[in-house]
Amino acid sequence: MALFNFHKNTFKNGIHPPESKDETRGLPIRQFPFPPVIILPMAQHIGTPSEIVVREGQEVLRGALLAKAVGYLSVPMHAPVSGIIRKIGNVPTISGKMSPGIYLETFPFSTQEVLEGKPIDPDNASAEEILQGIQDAGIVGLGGAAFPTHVKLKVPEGKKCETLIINGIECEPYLTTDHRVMLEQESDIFMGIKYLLKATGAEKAIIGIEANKQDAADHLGRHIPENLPVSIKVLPVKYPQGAEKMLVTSLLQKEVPSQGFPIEVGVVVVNIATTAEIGRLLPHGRGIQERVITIAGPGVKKKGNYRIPVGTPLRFVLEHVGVDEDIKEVYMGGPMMGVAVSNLDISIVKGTSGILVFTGKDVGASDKIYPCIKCGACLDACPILLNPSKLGVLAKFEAYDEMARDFHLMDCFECGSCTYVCPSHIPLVQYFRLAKRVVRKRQAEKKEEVNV
Amino acid sequence: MNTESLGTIFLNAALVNNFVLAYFLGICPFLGVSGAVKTASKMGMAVMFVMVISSMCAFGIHTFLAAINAPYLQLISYIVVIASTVQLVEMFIKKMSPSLFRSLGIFLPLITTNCAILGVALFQTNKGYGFIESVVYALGAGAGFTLALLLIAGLREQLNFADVPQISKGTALTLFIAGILSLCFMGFAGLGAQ
Amino acid sequence: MRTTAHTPKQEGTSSAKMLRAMLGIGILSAFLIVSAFELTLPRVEKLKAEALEKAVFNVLPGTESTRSFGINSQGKIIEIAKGDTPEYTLYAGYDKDEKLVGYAVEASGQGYADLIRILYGYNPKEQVLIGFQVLESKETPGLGDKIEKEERFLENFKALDVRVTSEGLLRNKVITVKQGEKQNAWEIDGITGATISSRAIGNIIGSSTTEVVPVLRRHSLKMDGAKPLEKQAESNE
Amino acid sequence: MFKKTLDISSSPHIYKGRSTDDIMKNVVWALLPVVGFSVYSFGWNALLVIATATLACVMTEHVLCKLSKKETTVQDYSALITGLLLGLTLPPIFPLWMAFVGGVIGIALGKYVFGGLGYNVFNPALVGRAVLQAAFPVAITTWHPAFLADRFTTVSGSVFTWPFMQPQFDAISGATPLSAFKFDGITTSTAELAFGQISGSAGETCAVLIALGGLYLIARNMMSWRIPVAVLVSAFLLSGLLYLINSQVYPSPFFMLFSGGLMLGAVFMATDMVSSPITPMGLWVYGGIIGILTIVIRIWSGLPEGVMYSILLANAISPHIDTVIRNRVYGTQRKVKAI
Amino acid sequence: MSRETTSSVPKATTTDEFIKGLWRENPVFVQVLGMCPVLAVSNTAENALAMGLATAFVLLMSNILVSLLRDFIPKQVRIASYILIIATFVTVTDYAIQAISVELYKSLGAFISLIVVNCLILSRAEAFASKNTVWKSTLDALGMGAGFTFALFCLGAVREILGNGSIFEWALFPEGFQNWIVMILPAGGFFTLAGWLLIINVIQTRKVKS
Amino acid sequence: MSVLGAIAVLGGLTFLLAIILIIANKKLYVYEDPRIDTVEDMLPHANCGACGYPGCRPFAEALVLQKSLPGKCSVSSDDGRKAIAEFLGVALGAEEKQVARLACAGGTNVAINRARYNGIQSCQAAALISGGGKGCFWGCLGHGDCEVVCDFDAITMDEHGLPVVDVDKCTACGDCVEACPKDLFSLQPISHRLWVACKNLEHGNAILEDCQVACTACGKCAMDAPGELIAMKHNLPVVNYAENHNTQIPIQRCPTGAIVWLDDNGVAIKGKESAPIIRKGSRSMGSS
Repeated sequence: MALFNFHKNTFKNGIHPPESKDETRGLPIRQFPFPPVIILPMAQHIGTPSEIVVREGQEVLRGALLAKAVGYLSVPMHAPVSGIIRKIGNVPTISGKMSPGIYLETFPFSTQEVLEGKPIDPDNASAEEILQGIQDAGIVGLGGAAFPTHVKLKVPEGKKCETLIINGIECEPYLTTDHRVMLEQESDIFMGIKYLLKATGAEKAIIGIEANKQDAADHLGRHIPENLPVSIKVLPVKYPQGAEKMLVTSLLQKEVPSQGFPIEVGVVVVNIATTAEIGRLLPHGRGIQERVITIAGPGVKKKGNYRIPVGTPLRFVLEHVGVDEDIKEVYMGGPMMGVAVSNLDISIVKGTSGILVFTGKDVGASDKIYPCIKCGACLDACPILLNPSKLGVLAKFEAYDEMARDFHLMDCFECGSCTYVCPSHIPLVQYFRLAKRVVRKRQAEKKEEVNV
Repeated sequence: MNTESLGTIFLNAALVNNFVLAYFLGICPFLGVSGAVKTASKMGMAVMFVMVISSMCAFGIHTFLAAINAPYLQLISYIVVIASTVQLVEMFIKKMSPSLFRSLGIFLPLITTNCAILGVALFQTNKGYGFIESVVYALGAGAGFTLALLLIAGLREQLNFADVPQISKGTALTLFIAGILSLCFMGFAGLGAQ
Repeated sequence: MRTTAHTPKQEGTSSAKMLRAMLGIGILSAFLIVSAFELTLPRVEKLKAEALEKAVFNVLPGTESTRSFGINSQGKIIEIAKGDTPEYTLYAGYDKDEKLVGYAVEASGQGYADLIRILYGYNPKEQVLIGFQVLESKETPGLGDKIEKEERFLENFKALDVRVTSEGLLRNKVITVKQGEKQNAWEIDGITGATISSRAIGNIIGSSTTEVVPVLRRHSLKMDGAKPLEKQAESNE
Repeated sequence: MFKKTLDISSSPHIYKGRSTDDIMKNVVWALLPVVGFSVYSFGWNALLVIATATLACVMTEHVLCKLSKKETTVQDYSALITGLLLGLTLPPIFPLWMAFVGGVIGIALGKYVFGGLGYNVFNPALVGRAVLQAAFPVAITTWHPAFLADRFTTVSGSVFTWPFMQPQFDAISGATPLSAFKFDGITTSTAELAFGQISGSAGETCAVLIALGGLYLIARNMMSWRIPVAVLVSAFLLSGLLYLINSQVYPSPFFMLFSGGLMLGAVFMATDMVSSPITPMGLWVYGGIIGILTIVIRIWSGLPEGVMYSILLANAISPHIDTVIRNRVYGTQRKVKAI
Repeated sequence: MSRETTSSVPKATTTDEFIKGLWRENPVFVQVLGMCPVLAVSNTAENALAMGLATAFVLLMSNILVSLLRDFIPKQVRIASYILIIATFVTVTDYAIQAISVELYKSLGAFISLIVVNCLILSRAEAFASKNTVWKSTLDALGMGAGFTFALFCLGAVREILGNGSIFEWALFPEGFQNWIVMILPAGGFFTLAGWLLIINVIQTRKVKS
Repeated sequence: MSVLGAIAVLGGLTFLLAIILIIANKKLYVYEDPRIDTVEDMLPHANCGACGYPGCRPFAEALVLQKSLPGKCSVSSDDGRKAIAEFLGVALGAEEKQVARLACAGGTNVAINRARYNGIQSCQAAALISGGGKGCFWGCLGHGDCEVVCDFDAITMDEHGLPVVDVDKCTACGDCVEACPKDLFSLQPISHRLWVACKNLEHGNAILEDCQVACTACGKCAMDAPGELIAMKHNLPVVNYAENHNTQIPIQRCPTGAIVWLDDNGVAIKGKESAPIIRKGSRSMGSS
């Protein structure tokens, strides 16, 4: 509850979790060793899984196409290492389901040169060519959502993109990948912005950065190329400012319509790491093979920001950085929205922005859950201005339809602010996730019925 | 002899001597229809409407019966008039809006046996109200009935999502709430006395 | 309970049959009701009269017989015929020598919970109220209903001053004061804890006496004995 | 190295680390000065009454949990708060057995039948008090003067009345400022009111301490500041308006604000989170209803004090407030939702 | 009000018709019918008993008459006819009570007249008497009436004992007993009935368990 | 005199009332098939939706309009369905009684948990967190959503955290099918006795690490089965019930006991060669 919240340069509500970024923010990005075996699930992004185009026993070079996109809402997959396809079969994913995937054995003594493809010229390529190039590079949102970027950049007919927002907020505690990328890959970023401006037709780009990364903002500010309509805006620190809708509000004081996309207010938001990756890959026509990941958390010995090949098994990563004896929970992503890992055999995917290891004493031993006392803390935290208290009570009694109908359940994007502040320790986000799943299922069924 | 102002009559019927919470009139629909705010408000409106109409009729009947000196026919003529009014309203609603009819369901005929409506007719006679006073009294009683119904319905709707112990589920809980509300309404006692 | 309209029309239930059934029942009802009424009437009237007399005897000690009167809107005392609704209803009480003991006057007003109906006894000779009884009240049991039970409160009405001035108006309006602060004979000593109710009594008596007592006082001298009202000559005090 | 089974749980994985019993504990802290002043001004009488009410609440909570074969919920402090609040709203020479009955009823009727903490639609302490008010109207309106010389040496006889027996009250009894005003037109000075030089319920006399307790909770962000502000402002405005219209008949707004249980009610009773609405706007409306109803009851109804009834009524209205007044969800148009 | 079960229960014995109203289908505690007088006139045991008996009388008479006339009344006008019949007997009862005692009449007040809208009576007429023989209807009315009276008495007794310290105006407690005035107030009526329902719920859950 | 007056007044009143009723009866009459009420009364009022209609009344309406057949109601008893069919004079449209069957046998005594799940005790909720932590990705999570959702008390969780269906109580309403996040329940005609109690799609013995009774896709059952009775699809045996499936031969050589024969009470009989279960007693399903 902010007494003097004038909503200037920020959005309503939100929370201030401890940032916990000090240990890794100063560590430069380091290349991670190649694992002996890469396990590459095909369902790494939102949309249709890629279709494998290689066969078992085939030798591939780093950067070679392993799987092609199936339809528009899909991206291809490239070999993260040079090696031999050992097996094609089911591989475990973080969602707890099996996905078709590839086991790729790394050539131990390969130089791991990256295969080059058809470069895209930033000055002369058309918007369509750039979009195609982005899809061909297999780029998805690297902030965590893993939504195919070319789909997001495609401005629907009748709409116009006025502003391109580059999301350098990184509001999740612990994570410092974007921070490091901004400090180390400024030219890639500006190159990426150049592509993106062209692809979206936007007139200007704004890079939004939170005040705790002032050095990155300064660094980028010093390197803005001439003739590139980019400005940098430093925003007060608040979670979840990194969410698209929140960022749009913070920067432009516009609200994205409920269940709509930023393009409806003339904005496209792209993550800064994604931008850098576009700027890094497209001039060479390469596909995505690796990504920057923060490995942190109280249970990790060698914390840092690493460039890790996609498909590296989690077990290999943890063995390499060393973890505490008392390891208890491992998350992929940040502590607010990241997913707990049940199985160390899963591997790094394109959307993985961080790996956090918590030990027994760090995990808040799941406190006793009290009934909701309607204290309203969640209302003061919810950036979407929902009523998580009421939603939580309804979810407990499985009134899912009512939640969606009367209480805007589907607008919740599971940022976790409500659960973070809840003094009764009610697992609100989990309830909402469950409710959303059920509601989606029911809606799909209804649609089916109508179609039949 | 009667010096009550119209405002006092209204407040008295609606708050101080609320028909449901102080006179226990109309408890059956009160228990039955107070589960959801939507139906409760509809029911409240229906009752208020019938109350005003039957109050007017009752005034006429009373005057007529006093003229022919047959007080013993009072009760039976009141109930006949109320019953026919309700029957008409019911058929009318059924014809005009079947969905409304379904949502009020079996409780529409229950208005016939709603003591609150007969209560208004009887009490206004006992108190010797004139025509305007009777109508105001009926309006107040109806408003009070609706108010009580709405309050309970709101609370019950909220309690649908509560860990109510098995033993106090159902009518008992509604009665407990009604009791507490009845205590609350005691706060209005004496309103307009000075 | 399903309504009648649910059932589809059956053969033979013509409108005539419906009409016949309703009328039949109506006539039957009329018979039953009227006979019940006629049968109970004498006893009901007797009981009512007894109850009334009891109340009148209570507020007018020493009364043996009563007659009821009313005061109409012109301020005239009239005898009540059946169905009349006078402004004020009152009963004259006579002792065994047929001498007027006083008048019992009905009054009512808003109390704490609902209307309070009371009866008070007026002695025109002494120009005091000599009795008081609550006929009907819904005051809070244990608190407001002290006005009916508390001895100390009822003591007020043994001799409450309602003297009339020479202009024929009440000299001092009756009023309730705080418990223990009664100073004048026309004040009612209130009840702590039942302040509202005891004040309501004061108000009811106050407004009723202001209207009624002067009228009664004017007529009292002429109304000795059981002579019919009409035969009394009008005279000034 | 990885022999251990991992734990999995839903995001978020970090928490603010404040729990419900923290909040409750702090409410107790904030209440303690009020309790202390109550004992200071009314002596052992007040201490005994407050302790009995508290004991009754805690015991009832425990016993009911055991009876329904649930884990006891005594340690969440909510029953303790109910008990303290109930004790503070009773007259200081209230018979102990009645205070005990009030505590039992408050918890059983005000809380347990609705499903316990989090589901009570009314403030349990006030439910207990409302039943006591209706059951024992004489005892609960017999007040006692503050700062009697013998308050720490003797205990009023009425306090130790045998259970189920009528209390015999001492000769000395005081009128509260409100009843003094209502029935006798005597006003009390604001300074006396603010610093508790008056008779009244055990805990309602010192407005300043109550306000301080409230400020503490507000500063720690454990209470909505909107409710007390709304209650006090609306009560002040309405009574001020009336005072402006006719200062002979209506008392000054300051008198209204500091007398009776308005301060205690506004700060500690109306702010009961469970039975109040949840949206900021709803809280304003809720507080406004309480303030206005209180003044209406005080001035126009037969009772000198109406805070308790106003809060209970507002409790009953609060589901409707929550239905009608909602936050405008991000990215949607504000629309008025009809019931 | 409630979907009637009696008609679908196959062949109840005569005692069954009578007994069921007392407990298994008790109109107050189980069917929750006719609440208004139950709450309003149960402030003393005496009033409760008188009200219960008056209601039972009307119930009996109307059940008999409805059962007698059941073939004569067309379906379309049956509710109206039942109400007429009930109203008649209520008026009769009203005068009868006036003739018995003015005091009693005063304390029962308008609720005698309001028997006419007691859902119990109409629902018995509609659900039972209109479908069954006179003998069965009589038994049913007697059982239901007894159950109703019993329930009213249960409430009235509790309320009078606690609220007035007496039963049938006969003091139960020594001098100085503190009356729980709330019990004779409207709120007490709600609480007492709710309390009884609670007790019955507890008994029934126990029964189900064992 | 007063009698006559009363009769006149009351007669007039009742006359008026009767006229109103008669007119209303004629003018405002809304026809509603009375059979709907009757049929609704005959239905079980479970409102379970197994018939494909939102509740019993809509189903009753559909029955009266002959849009559906009484046999669609799986909750009614046989007699009840027959009675309705007779009342409406329509065909019964009966189908064979179906029951819910669970395609998993991995209780806590045979299957391991990879991770301990903390959170809402519900399979659906747990499944959203990395699949719920069960070793086998396809296996039953054991939090009993199906038990909770079953309106007929037909499902109880056994000591090893597996739901057991009471064949007699099961009405095939399909609620458990909906509730299971792993899609382990399906409705099967009660005569289908040959049953594959596993949904693991992996080939080979690796799965035995996670669950001792998993199907390893060895294909022995398919080989032994007469004719085309069993075919291997996606590493699982699929029974073709159109064939003569009244044989216990296919289960005999199953090494893990993943394919079973269900007796009248739904108790699984394993083949002779199925490995005995080594892990006795139950393991922790995680904190609760």
